[in-house]
Amino acid sequence: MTSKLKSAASQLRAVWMLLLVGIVLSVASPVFLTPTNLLNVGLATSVAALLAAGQTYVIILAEIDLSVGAALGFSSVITAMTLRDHGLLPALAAGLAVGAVIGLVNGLLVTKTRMPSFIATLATMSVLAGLTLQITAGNPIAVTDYDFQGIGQARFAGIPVPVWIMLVVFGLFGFVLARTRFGRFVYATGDNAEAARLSGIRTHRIKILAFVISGVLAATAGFIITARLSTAQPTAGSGLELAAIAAVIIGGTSLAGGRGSLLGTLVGALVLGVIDNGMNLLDVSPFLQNVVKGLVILLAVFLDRNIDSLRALVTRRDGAGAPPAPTPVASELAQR
Amino acid sequence: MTSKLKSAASQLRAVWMLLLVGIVLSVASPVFLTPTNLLNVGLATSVAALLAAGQTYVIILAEIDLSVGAALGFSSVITAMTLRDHGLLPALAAGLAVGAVIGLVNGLLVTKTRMPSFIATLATMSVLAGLTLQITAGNPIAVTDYDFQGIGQARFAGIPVPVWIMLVVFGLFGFVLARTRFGRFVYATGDNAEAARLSGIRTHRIKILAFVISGVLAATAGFIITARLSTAQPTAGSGLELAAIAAVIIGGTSLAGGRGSLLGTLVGALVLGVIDNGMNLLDVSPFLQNVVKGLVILLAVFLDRNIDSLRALVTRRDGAGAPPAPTPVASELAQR
Amino acid sequence: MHLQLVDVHKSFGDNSVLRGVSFEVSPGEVVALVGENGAGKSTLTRVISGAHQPDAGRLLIDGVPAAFKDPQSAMARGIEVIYQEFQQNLFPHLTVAENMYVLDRERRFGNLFVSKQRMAEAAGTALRRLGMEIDVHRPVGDLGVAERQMVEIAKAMTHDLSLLILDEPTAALDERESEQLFAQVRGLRAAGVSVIYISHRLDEVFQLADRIVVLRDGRVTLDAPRGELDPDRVVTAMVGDTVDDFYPKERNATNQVVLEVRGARHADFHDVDLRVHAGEVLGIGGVVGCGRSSLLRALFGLRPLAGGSVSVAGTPVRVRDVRDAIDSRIAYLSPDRQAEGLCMSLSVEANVSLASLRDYSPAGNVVRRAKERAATGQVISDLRVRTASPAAAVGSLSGGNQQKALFAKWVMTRPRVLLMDEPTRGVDVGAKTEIYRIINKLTADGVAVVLVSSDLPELVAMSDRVVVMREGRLVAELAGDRLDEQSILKHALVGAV
Amino acid sequence: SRGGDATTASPAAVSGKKDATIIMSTLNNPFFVSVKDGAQAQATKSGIKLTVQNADNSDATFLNQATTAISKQTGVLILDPVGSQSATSSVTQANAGNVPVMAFDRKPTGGNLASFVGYDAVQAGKNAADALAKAINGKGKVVEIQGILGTNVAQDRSKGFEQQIATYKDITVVAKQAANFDRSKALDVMTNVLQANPDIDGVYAANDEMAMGVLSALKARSLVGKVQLVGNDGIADALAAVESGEMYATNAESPYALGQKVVSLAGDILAGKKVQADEVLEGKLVTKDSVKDYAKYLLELGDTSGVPSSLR
Ligand SMILES: Nc1ncnc2c1ncn2[C@@H]1O[C@H](COP(=O)(O)OP(=O)(O)OP(=O)(O)O)[C@@H](O)[C@H]1O
Ligand SMILES: Nc1ncnc2c1ncn2[C@@H]1O[C@H](COP(=O)(O)OP(=O)(O)OP(=O)(O)O)[C@@H](O)[C@H]1O
Ligand SMILES: [Mg+2]
Ligand SMILES: [Mg+2]
Repeated sequence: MTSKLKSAASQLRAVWMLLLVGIVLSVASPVFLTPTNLLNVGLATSVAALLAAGQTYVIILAEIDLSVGAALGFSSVITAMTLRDHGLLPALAAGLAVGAVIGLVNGLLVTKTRMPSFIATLATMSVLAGLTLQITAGNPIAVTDYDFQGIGQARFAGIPVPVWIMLVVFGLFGFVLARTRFGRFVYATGDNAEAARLSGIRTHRIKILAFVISGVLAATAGFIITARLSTAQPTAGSGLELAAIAAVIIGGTSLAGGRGSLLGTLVGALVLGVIDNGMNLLDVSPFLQNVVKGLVILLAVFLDRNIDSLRALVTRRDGAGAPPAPTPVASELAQR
Repeated sequence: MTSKLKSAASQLRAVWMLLLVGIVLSVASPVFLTPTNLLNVGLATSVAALLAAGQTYVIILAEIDLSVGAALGFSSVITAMTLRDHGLLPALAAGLAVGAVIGLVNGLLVTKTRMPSFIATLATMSVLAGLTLQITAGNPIAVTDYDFQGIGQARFAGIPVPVWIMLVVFGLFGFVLARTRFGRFVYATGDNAEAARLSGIRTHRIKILAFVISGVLAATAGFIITARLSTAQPTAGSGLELAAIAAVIIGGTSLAGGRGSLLGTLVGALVLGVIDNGMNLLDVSPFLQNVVKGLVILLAVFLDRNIDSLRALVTRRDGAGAPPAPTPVASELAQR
Repeated sequence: MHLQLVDVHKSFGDNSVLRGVSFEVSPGEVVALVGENGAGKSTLTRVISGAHQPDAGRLLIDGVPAAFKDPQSAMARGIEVIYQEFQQNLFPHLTVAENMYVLDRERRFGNLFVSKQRMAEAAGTALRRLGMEIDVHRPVGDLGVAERQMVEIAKAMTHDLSLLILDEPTAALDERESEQLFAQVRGLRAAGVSVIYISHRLDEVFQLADRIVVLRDGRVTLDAPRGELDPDRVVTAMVGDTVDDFYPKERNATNQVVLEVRGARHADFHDVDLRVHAGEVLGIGGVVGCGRSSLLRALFGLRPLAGGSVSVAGTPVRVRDVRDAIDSRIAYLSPDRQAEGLCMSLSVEANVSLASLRDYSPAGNVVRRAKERAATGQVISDLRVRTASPAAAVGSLSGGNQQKALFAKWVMTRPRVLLMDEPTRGVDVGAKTEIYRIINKLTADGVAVVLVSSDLPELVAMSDRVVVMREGRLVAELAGDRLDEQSILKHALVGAV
Repeated sequence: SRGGDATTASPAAVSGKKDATIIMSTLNNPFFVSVKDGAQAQATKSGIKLTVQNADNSDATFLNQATTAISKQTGVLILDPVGSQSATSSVTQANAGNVPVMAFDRKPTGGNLASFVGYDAVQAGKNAADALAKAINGKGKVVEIQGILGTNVAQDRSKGFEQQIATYKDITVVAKQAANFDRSKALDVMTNVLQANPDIDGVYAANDEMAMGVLSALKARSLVGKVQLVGNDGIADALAAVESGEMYATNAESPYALGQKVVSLAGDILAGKKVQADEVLEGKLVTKDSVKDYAKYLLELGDTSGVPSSLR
């Protein structure tokens, strides 16, 4: 029971981080709390959040996927070309298929050739970025299909479609992670791949699937960005990989694997989105925005870790200036 | 004895990778093997190589330093401003001091606040990039000091000064890593931080020092880039962090920590530099350069791992189609 | 060194682990510290070594209060610890020599620059003193468990010692190696070094200790010279009750062959034929490196057989990987629970159900949590895994309880064949007895058990039959009257001594 | 074209707003920094409260910032699009949100603009090609150094340059490499290109930042003066190089003037005045002969930092 409460508290804690930033902003700017602005934040966050959702699976598995931004760019361009030539459904299918194949390649590289995922996905990122430029000759591809534009620009029940997509993806994949056998295997493999293998888990398959999920969600994010801009930009996704990883880690998922949640990632992505939004609202000097953003991230993550040890201090009654003593395993992991 | 041979072989293997790329290029382009061109490669590689040298220490410690590029930019600008106002020696001192302080801050964040280094250094990267733009208002700072320009443009015994700096740094820090107590502590802490702590190693101090080394070498790389261009560019280092990390990993250092060498990193940096050089020499379509680069990295790292398991197959006499069976611990780490 | 502990307290959260521990160790004295899993022995060790800070209480060294804020400070006073877990002592990617002299406090191999040559020579010499021949240039991660343990011991001995704490040093050692270790400990005692020796093997404790201190639920329940004690009293102090039967062996063997192995071949063993019957426990005896662990791993599909055949309950099976093994209802208890057994940051419950999760997630892959909780809860209480909650991280359990959790994982798969490699390593007497009862229950249900254990009394008592392996071959089969420790040793060592 | 009608009575005029938001495609480049400086200088002069945002070359960030500005109901939204096509959504959103919107530098392909001011990037590439051809007397080997591939400016300047240089049949482009508008990247790329092609006669760099990197590479091989260099933008370093004869020409597109112009138009819109809808600016080809005049022009504008000290 206590651990249940604890884990609920630790998820709530991530939400608190968001609330804190939110409260500061709603005091500072009258616009912040307006429904349109909040929907804007949701809209602006949706792309990075989708990338971060897939990345969460990969990171819980103690791997990393640097290719998500480039995968987004590549699949966007393929989607837009297919849309131009063959219509809506083939375009969606092509985009998702491209995302899945990219994920499959990443997964195979990481599992079958034992390449570290950092370098394997860095290489696929480079290849994809180049291919995108090659097939487009560097030019954006216009999207005029009205239905497709709706993915980015329409509203449903007053809420922009990208926000719906984000909510559905997080609901679905959050459920898969928390409640299914596959999700459990993801945690186990990420925590200790060897123990997982000895328990009969096909760890390679799990990893490949996670990379595929990451690729497919990158393609989905690509739909949103393309539909919002009514154009597929060859360079659309560049740099988004770091934002996605940052969202995952701010959301409490450990790069060492075995721990994390999609709710945390959503909050992490929203924290980043809210910071961006707030700085725009408050007219922070563009040069200083990076400074502020960096400091807020530091503060948020610092408080996150600190509240943890404060809570530990209180409940564990360690007292007497003793440092909180996590189990050896936990402390070893925490250092990563 | 066998293990000694083994480790020599594995270092040689990295060199083979370089030779392979080199041989292909010298067949493809008559210019490639000319001394001037090779010196150009050295010159072009020197900046990324210095960043990668410091990064090697950090990565062997199972941490990561994403702030090196931004640290380079920030320290360059400080160096150029000090140079303009106070002359050469103060400028060099200021640059190195800034690098050291950045490293110290990163180190303290990672050790004392237990923040994951990925997120801590991502945040400092953001802060530094913003600060650099803020203090320069986005404008480059010209450098007219002749002696300072020499750091980037002069030659000594026919070899460009940046190449000398690179060689000295790799010699010195390679020796420190391989032969001193501090170096052994770096490996031990990266391999198993908890055991290192219990063995009496002050692991926090080791980590902080490694980040300081990384910061100081970033500042040194900043001298070179500033001197070569006769200008401090606010955005000089952006994106270099990924190149540096790629060099380290291609050079065989494991992101899981505990393993790696500076020789490997030098080779990794040179492999990347040679690829860039070769593509320019051969006038590969700029659209395709990223594709080629990604594929060469994949191939190089794939061969690297593959030769490894082939060798393992031979020496362990596993036979009968059995997969090579590393020890559980090693295989678990290898997956990271 | 004269060490006094006065009323030491230590809690982790709500868990009061040490509740006022007081005892002392005189110079040149070997004090054995015994107690159930989770009694607080390792915690006490870490308090003495400066790895943990006590919440209350004092440490006195030669009558002077000492408080170690970190392990360095304790080491500076000549206190050296061999921690229970490999993870806390060694660096898998560093060589044996580097592991042994990682700190080199005396700076014997150079102040700043290190002479690897001299370091390797010194390491080789130190290991030979312990009767070990290990290539000191090999990474420690490549070594077997026993070799690692010897490196840890050698590492501790490289320093000038005044107090040595050994936390279950023999859990991974066989008789011969244990004897080497005891000789070393006696040597240290003669040189005036104090020793705290933690073990679950009472026979060792009575062989070695001058005094025995029993810890129970964080308190000292017995502290007396060895001469005044007998095993029964110690056990009573440990578990609060008398244990009338250490080895509650039940004979459930039938005639029905469940596991049959013919002509199994592999790099580490040759021509192995085995038949294990329903309800039978087949023990495998042998010394370190004889190939018995490799045999179990091969049967479980971890390193597939190079030749030979296996059948389960009369059906031939091809075990190419772990999944094949599990599908054939073969279970395997790894001797290395850290690396191969448990997912330390996952909950006890998730670990216990991991290999049988299929049974609790039929349609749509969704895990039926209530069903899972009920089943795991049952096994957790059957095996008396002591945990604050089934949702607690398994890494927070004491070593023995982790072992029981690992056992529980395989019980949950309802195996036909259970392969066990050192199943009671690091497990206290009470829990051992519980594990033996579980084995009884499984055999009563017709499970065929293969038991590999370096604990000879256990092997003899719990097996219906023992085969002995030497250099990768089966050299003897012992049962009934011929089954005793001496016979096993004789067959295991012939030609090797 | 779209946005053809001049705004007559803008909503801002009714509400009497005096603020505007400018969204810059990037500030990682002195050219855009100078646009910003000019815009801010003009805003101070006209009493407009100007908010500056930096989209960091990301289309999505650009759109997000535009959306935020629109929901804040800024007086005028001034766009410096990251991409012509991708900026269209921002324009249409502003149209729907009744916020007057104008753009500069790159023209959004759709939506109703109150005004557009910009340099013609294709023309810039053509001008540079003509200048380079003139510098090498219509024959020889040249190298093209491109910007960030996939961005409009890089694409268009490259297009213009290649179209125009193709009309000189004695000129061959022996290498075409990208250096991402970045000075140090251009240094390394040019060094390598010179290795393979030591006998070239001219280089076109798609912006002056890269031209400066190219110049460093030429200096290292003592090729300054032998190899003619043409750049684009007219940044201070390039003007100094043109003055000293190290560089043949730059197609100057005063960013400071652009920034001023844009904000003064925004002021007109806020005041409800009629503004010209579409203004394509011509770059000025600055060579050694015209560099002093150009410097004088910049100083008159108030752009002191855009002029090298040697020309002040
Ligand atoms: N770092 C820690 N954080 C939380 N609880 C801990 C920690 N270390 C130990 N414990 C708890 O303290 C209790 C005592 O553990 P300890 O390891 O000292 O037992 P032990 O006597 O050594 O047992 P064993 O014989 O199994 O090794 C256990 O309940 C364990 O779960
Ligand atoms: N992963 C491995 N890599 C290399 N050699 C190994 C590995 N595992 C086992 N060996 C070697 O194979 C041989 C058989 O070892 P095995 O573990 O089967 O013996 P064992 O009698 O069970 O020993 P122990 O009691 O230490 O478990 C030994 O020489 C051992 O060193
Ligand atoms: Mg213990
Ligand atoms: Mg064994």
